[in-house]
Amino acid sequence: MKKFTIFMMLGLFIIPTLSLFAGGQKDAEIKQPEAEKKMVIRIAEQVPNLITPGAWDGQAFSLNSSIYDYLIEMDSATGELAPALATEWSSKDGKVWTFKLREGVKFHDGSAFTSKDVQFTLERTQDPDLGHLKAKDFAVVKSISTPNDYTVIITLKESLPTFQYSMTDYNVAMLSSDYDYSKLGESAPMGTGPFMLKKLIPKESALLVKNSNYWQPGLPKADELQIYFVPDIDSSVSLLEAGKVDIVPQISPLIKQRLEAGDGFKVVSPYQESRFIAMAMDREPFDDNNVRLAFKYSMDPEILAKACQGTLNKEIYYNETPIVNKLAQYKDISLRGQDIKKAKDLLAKAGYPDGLTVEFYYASDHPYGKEIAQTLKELTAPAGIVLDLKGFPRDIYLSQYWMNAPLLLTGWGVRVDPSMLLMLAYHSEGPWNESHINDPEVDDLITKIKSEVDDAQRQEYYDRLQEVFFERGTVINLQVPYLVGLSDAVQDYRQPITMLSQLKYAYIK
Amino acid sequence: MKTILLHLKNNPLAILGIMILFLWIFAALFGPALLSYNYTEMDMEHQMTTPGEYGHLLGTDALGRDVFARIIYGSRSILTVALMTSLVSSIVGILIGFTAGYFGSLVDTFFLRAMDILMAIPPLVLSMVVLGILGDSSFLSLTLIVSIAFTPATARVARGALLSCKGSEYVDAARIRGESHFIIMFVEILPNTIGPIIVEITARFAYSIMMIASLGFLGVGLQPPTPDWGMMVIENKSIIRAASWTVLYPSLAIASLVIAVSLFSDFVSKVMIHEK
Amino acid sequence: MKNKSILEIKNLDVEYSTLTDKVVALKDINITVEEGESLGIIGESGCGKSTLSYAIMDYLPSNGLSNGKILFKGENLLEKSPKEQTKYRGDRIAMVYQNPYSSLNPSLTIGFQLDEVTMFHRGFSRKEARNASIEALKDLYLGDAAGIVRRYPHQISGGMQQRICIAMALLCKPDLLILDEPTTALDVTTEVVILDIISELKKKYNMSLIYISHDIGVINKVSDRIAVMYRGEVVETGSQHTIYKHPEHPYTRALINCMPRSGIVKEEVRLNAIPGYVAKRSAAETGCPFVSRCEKKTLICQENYGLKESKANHFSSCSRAYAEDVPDKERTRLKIPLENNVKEENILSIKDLYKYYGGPGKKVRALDGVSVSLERNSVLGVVGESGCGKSTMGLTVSGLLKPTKGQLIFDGIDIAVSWRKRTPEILKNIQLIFQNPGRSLNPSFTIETIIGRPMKKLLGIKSKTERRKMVIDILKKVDLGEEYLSRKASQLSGGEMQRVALARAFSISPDLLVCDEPTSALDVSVQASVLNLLGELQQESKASYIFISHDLNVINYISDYIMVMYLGRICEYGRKDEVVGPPYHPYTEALISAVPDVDPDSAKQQIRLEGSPPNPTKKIKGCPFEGRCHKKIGKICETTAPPKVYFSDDHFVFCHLSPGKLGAK
Amino acid sequence: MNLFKRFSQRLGFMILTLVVMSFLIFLLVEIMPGDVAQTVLGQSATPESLAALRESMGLNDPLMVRYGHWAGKFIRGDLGESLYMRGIQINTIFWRKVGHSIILALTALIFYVPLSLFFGVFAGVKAGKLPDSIISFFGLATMALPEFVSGIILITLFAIKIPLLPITSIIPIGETLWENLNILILPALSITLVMFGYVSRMQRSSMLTVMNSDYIRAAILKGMPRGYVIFRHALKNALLPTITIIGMNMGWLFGGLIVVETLFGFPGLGSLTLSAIKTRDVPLLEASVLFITFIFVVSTFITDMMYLFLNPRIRFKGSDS
Repeated sequence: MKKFTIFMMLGLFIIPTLSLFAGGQKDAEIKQPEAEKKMVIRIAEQVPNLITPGAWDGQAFSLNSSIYDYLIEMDSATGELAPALATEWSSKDGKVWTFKLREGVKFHDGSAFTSKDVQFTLERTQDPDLGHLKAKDFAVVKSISTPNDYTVIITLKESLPTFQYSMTDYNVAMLSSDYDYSKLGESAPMGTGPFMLKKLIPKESALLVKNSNYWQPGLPKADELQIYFVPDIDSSVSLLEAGKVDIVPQISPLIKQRLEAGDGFKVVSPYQESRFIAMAMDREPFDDNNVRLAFKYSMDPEILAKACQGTLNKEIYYNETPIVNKLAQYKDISLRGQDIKKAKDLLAKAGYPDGLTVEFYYASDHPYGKEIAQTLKELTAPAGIVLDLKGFPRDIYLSQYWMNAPLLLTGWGVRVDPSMLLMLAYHSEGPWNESHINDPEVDDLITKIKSEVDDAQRQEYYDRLQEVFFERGTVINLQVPYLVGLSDAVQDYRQPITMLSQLKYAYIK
Repeated sequence: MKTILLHLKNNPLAILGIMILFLWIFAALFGPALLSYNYTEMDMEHQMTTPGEYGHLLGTDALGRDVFARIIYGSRSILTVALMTSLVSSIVGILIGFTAGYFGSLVDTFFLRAMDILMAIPPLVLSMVVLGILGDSSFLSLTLIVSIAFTPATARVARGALLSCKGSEYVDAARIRGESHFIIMFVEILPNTIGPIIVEITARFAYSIMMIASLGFLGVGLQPPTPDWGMMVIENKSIIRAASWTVLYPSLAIASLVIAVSLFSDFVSKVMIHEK
Repeated sequence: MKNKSILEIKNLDVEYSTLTDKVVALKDINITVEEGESLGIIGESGCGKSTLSYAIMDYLPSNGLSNGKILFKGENLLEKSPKEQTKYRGDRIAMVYQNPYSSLNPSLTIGFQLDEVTMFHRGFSRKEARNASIEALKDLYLGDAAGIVRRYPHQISGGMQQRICIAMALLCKPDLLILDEPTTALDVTTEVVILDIISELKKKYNMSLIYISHDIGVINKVSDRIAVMYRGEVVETGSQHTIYKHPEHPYTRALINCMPRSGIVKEEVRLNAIPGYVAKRSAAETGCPFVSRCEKKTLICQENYGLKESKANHFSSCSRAYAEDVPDKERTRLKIPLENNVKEENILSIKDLYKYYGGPGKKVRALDGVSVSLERNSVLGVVGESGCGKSTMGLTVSGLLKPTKGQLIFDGIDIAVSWRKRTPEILKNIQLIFQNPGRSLNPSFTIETIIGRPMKKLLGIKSKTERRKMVIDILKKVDLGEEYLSRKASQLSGGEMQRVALARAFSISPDLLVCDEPTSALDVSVQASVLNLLGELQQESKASYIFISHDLNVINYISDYIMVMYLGRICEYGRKDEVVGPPYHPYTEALISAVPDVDPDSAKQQIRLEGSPPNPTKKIKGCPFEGRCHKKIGKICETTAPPKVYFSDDHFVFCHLSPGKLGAK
Repeated sequence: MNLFKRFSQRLGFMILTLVVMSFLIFLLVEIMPGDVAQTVLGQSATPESLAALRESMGLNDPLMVRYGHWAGKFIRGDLGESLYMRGIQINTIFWRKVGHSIILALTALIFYVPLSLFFGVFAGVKAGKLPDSIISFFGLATMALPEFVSGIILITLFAIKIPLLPITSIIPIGETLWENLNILILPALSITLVMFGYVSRMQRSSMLTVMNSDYIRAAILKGMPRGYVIFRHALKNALLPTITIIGMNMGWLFGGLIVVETLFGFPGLGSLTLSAIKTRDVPLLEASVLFITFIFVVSTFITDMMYLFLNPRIRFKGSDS
């Protein structure tokens, strides 16, 4: 009798627990018996699964690029723009732009992709309730007209010769005008992309299946994409090594060494990313260029490169301008070299003979974040600049502290057209002007670059701009490689500088 | 004193524990002065050096920092915070527990229920949530919050200790002598509860170390580059295969310190119980 | 005796090793128990009585080491393997313990715990075992045996629990039954019943008994032969008559003389106290264990020492016989009226005092309408069994408990309030002496602080040197020297602690002292000196006492007036000679008859009280004693509260019976 | 003590605890620095959109109104919508993770309860002897180690030196935890190590107390063999307090799960809670913490009831004495 009651009690405890899994049991239904082997590509993503275009930064690019399409793609091999949903585009004066759309493209829900959808997508950027990340970029748009289903004419307020590049941005995925993205954008995203979301378990995994109606014949090659959200890089790589996943984006150079030492893995580096160390120009102490220069003189790029587990000018690059070394617009200015004495003199000149303490905000969980922050603290200390490190999770950092601190470390993706970045972050009125730079000459140069049609003239402006930044700029641009670990079986992994991986081409050998 | 030594003689594990503990205290007090490296110094020529090479006793981490130096410096922060936490939570616990137990009836019920309710959330979760929400952990906030998280438990111990004495006739004797509540609580009763309270403080010390290490591990502890042991573990976990020492030695440091403190607290409780 | 011996203990030594040193618990014990014989072992606490019984069972703590032989029917028990031991334990040798409640497994039914004995030793089936158990319970006069076996230990009373333990021990009809203070935890009226049963069953099964007790009265009731133990040694053995009438060893004599017993009152005799206390014995010590406390010690006590037969069957370890000494104590009761016939004014009047514990619906009526007065310079003894409310009364008077209703008129002021509301003057004038001296002295403080604190607080003496002087004076009064000033309570013996407690109380010269069982935690030899001291201090200070005790002999010794309580009510009150003699309340009568007598020859009529006091949470309409009363009249006892009947000006009882039926004068 | 009365008292207190805790958790999130709307929309948000969001989230209402609203939804089983993952109902992810965590906790429970009870009893019986010293030291050592340290040691041993078990606990898409039970082993073992020390030491001391009790002495001196005494007389009394401790520590176990799940990347309630903290996902955080509290309160309640039921002293009201 007593034993019975004990078992009863245990039963009472266990049965409700087990019933919790009844939900889990249903998952098994998805695993249907397969007649022929499906081609499955499995990816371990470290970033969480926020995918409504425009609403948030830090998307899982494998999700975004697979579910949505863009008007224009980039060829990962050549870096040239390639037609996607738009077959052609043109503008005579850089003010009125005409986009011809691809016919016969269908959304995952079966509706046709038309010029109305383009109009919806672009007008959505101006929705005040949304706080679209591209709101400022597209504020330049004066009007959008759709003469027919497959033509879109965009009139700008001013001339913008590189306007077409903004169509490759990851926030400008083409959306359906009939779909409620504010409600379903993150639970049931839908686009015209090569893969369709079948099942999403937030913070755990996503299952995407082939879009058999995809406009590009023969694509996608894989039948299924399985994306796991694994926040810890080491765990992700362990999964790769254990053969549980095929692709791990955003690995560190250290892990690159580890993977290359092992058998059956390769590491690709599609592009460089920037880590901007931004000094706020509108507040103490960096309002004084001497302090900014002192900070720059205390830098040792080689040490920073090593802290990022790379070698300077091999994997890691360093300059003091917003322009990335690898871009054509880059002007090669020789590095100033570490000079602690000079740094101290400059500080004294600025009125800090005994050094100074400044708060340094960064995202502690972002790749390279902690390493760069701690190295910077070491580097500046001899010069008398004491950094008070304030590390926060990336989302907290971006939402609470970014744009509002004396010294920041932020990760930036590379913009194909540097003018997009300049407008965004270095114009005094730029929405993401994190260093609060307010330099008339810089503003002037940026405006000129933006509207200059002549390439050589534009390059001249670029050169001057970089000199200005070297003299009195507010930024140190440390460039780190974006590395992707792949199992040898993965073929044709493409990811151009737009950051959007083109998994439709990838297949498993 | 003599009996303590006799107890020690029969308890080799306690001797071991006390020796390790003293070693760590010594390391925390004098270690940094004896080190050839600073805990933030980056030896960029020798990143992830294996232990023993290039003068790095326990190797270096990915930034070329000396793991040994970081562990030695780390002992400072963890010992300080843990000691402060165990003291603060015990003192607050004594105040609350004594008040509740002494006045009994409604006061007691109120405090007891309040403590019960607070205990419904595990201390680790509580500290993690509060520290995580505040975002920016300092020595002060860490000490305060962990202390608060521990207080319900210490208050219960203090209350129990008081109750075991409260029924004693010497308390009655003090009452009918017209002594004030304060005198009865803290002059008559407190000295006689010192045994269990010391046991609690030492045990709490061990818990504090575990807790602070865990919070560091979860990334809501002290800010880098403070060499927090728990943080060192999670920081270097991604290179555990390439440089296992960067993870293993901080782990062992935590292990040895907590085990030493636990052995010590075990010993203290044995002595205190025997004394009774 | 012609019987062959059942148990023969030869040269048994037991040592305990502690962290610091080795302590001798038993030294060179030689005892024989004959078949069918009952051996009583008497001694104070710490004399090794219990160690001896566990040594016989070969069940010593892990730090205990025994040496010597224990021959049971010729076989040495100490050489048995654990498996062989189980054949003796519970089967041939059985044991009954002091605390029945903790000796029964709380999570098993009584039936289970009984059955397993016969199932194991006799190979009985479950059913046979159950029948045997029920039979055994019936032997112990347990009415509803079939019902009891299904119960758990906590569901029955202490007296019944002990009977069950005895039944359990008797299940296999053992050859030897060891009883280790089986009645000490019980009330005196329950004790007497159990003792009767033991004697009866012993005869019925012809068992040998070893009965261990600190109370010579109890031993007298059940044993043929007595062994006196002191500090791990048997100092004297002999028949109960010999031990009482012709004790040889000085310890035996002192022990007998220091016991308060019927007929010994303070007006006539000072109790014969033994100086000092029972000290632990180290391995190095030799010679007579009593030497340090002996009045008649000589040089030879260290050397020429050992148990010798002085007369037939009378062994004593002291070489000098005292048989020719004139007995220095009276043994007959003298009926001299109290001297202080002069009525003094009342210092305290208790009027209709009620004290309830617990909330509504579950009220425990600890005091249920008590009215009594206390004269100046007199001692009121309050006696009754546990739960009768005597302590509650003491605590209410001292102010630790606030009465539910009623008045306490002290010096003309109503003090029926808690201590917080009393003036310092009253706090000073009413002092309390606690049962447990160890717990009443704060272990963290020195004796000087402990005694000095009330002086500072209640007399307002601020100067430390002045206080010290006064403390030394008062210590002298309680026979303690100046060297005690800096000691702490834990360094004192029980008797010394109680002296310090007395010193603390008298240091501020109170008018009223409430003594709540002040001697029941002490050994008899120490109790005597404390009682003497209490008597002297009372006479000297002219303070009044309320003296609370469960021990009628002690009450009788120290009091001027006695109040007998039962279930929160007064049964009888009067001058002491009036209360202890007829006519008396039936309960008083039962109580007096139940007190075991020190003199084995005194024959008293036994009154057996069945059952236990009723549930104190129930409201009682009639007489609380009605359920157990041997003189119950009938319905009236249950329904109507008994009237207060005066036998003299200050002697009254609450009973329906006419005075004539309450025992003739 | 009346069983029913105790039951209703406990139940009442359980509800009170949940109500007070929920309010405290609600308050705690209130004191979070920064603006929730800002957190949602990021730094680039316009003042108008912030105001609009605040209005739609009800952030402008008084505190008690918001609490009432939130608690009301909670009672109806609506955990709200994630702030961080907008459009995602917390219900859709929460229960799955809770389920995983409960399986993990139960697995650990299945590991450590028999182990620690057995070794605790064994040590208690052999008190003072070598096996006792070994078990006691091992118990103390494992108890003292934080979960992540023992986890790291386990990883080094069983995943790196001998690659037997997975370091990372992911459940392949389309499969359930049941098909991937091996991912439970290392996390469960890390918890087991910590709890083993704790429980076995408890069990040892309660066994020791019981073995030194009068009734065990009485049973031995009744001639019962030692093994029988241990099993029939001692065990039940010695297990009862430990089982209570195990029950009372269920909440604590869930606290430990946070560390273990973080270390192993196990998709459970613990890692969900930590990520809710890191992303300041207020509704998710509230749900997680409240649920951990709920587990604690419920397991305490069940344990308490079980204790009442198993303890004859309370089950059968004493008739007298």
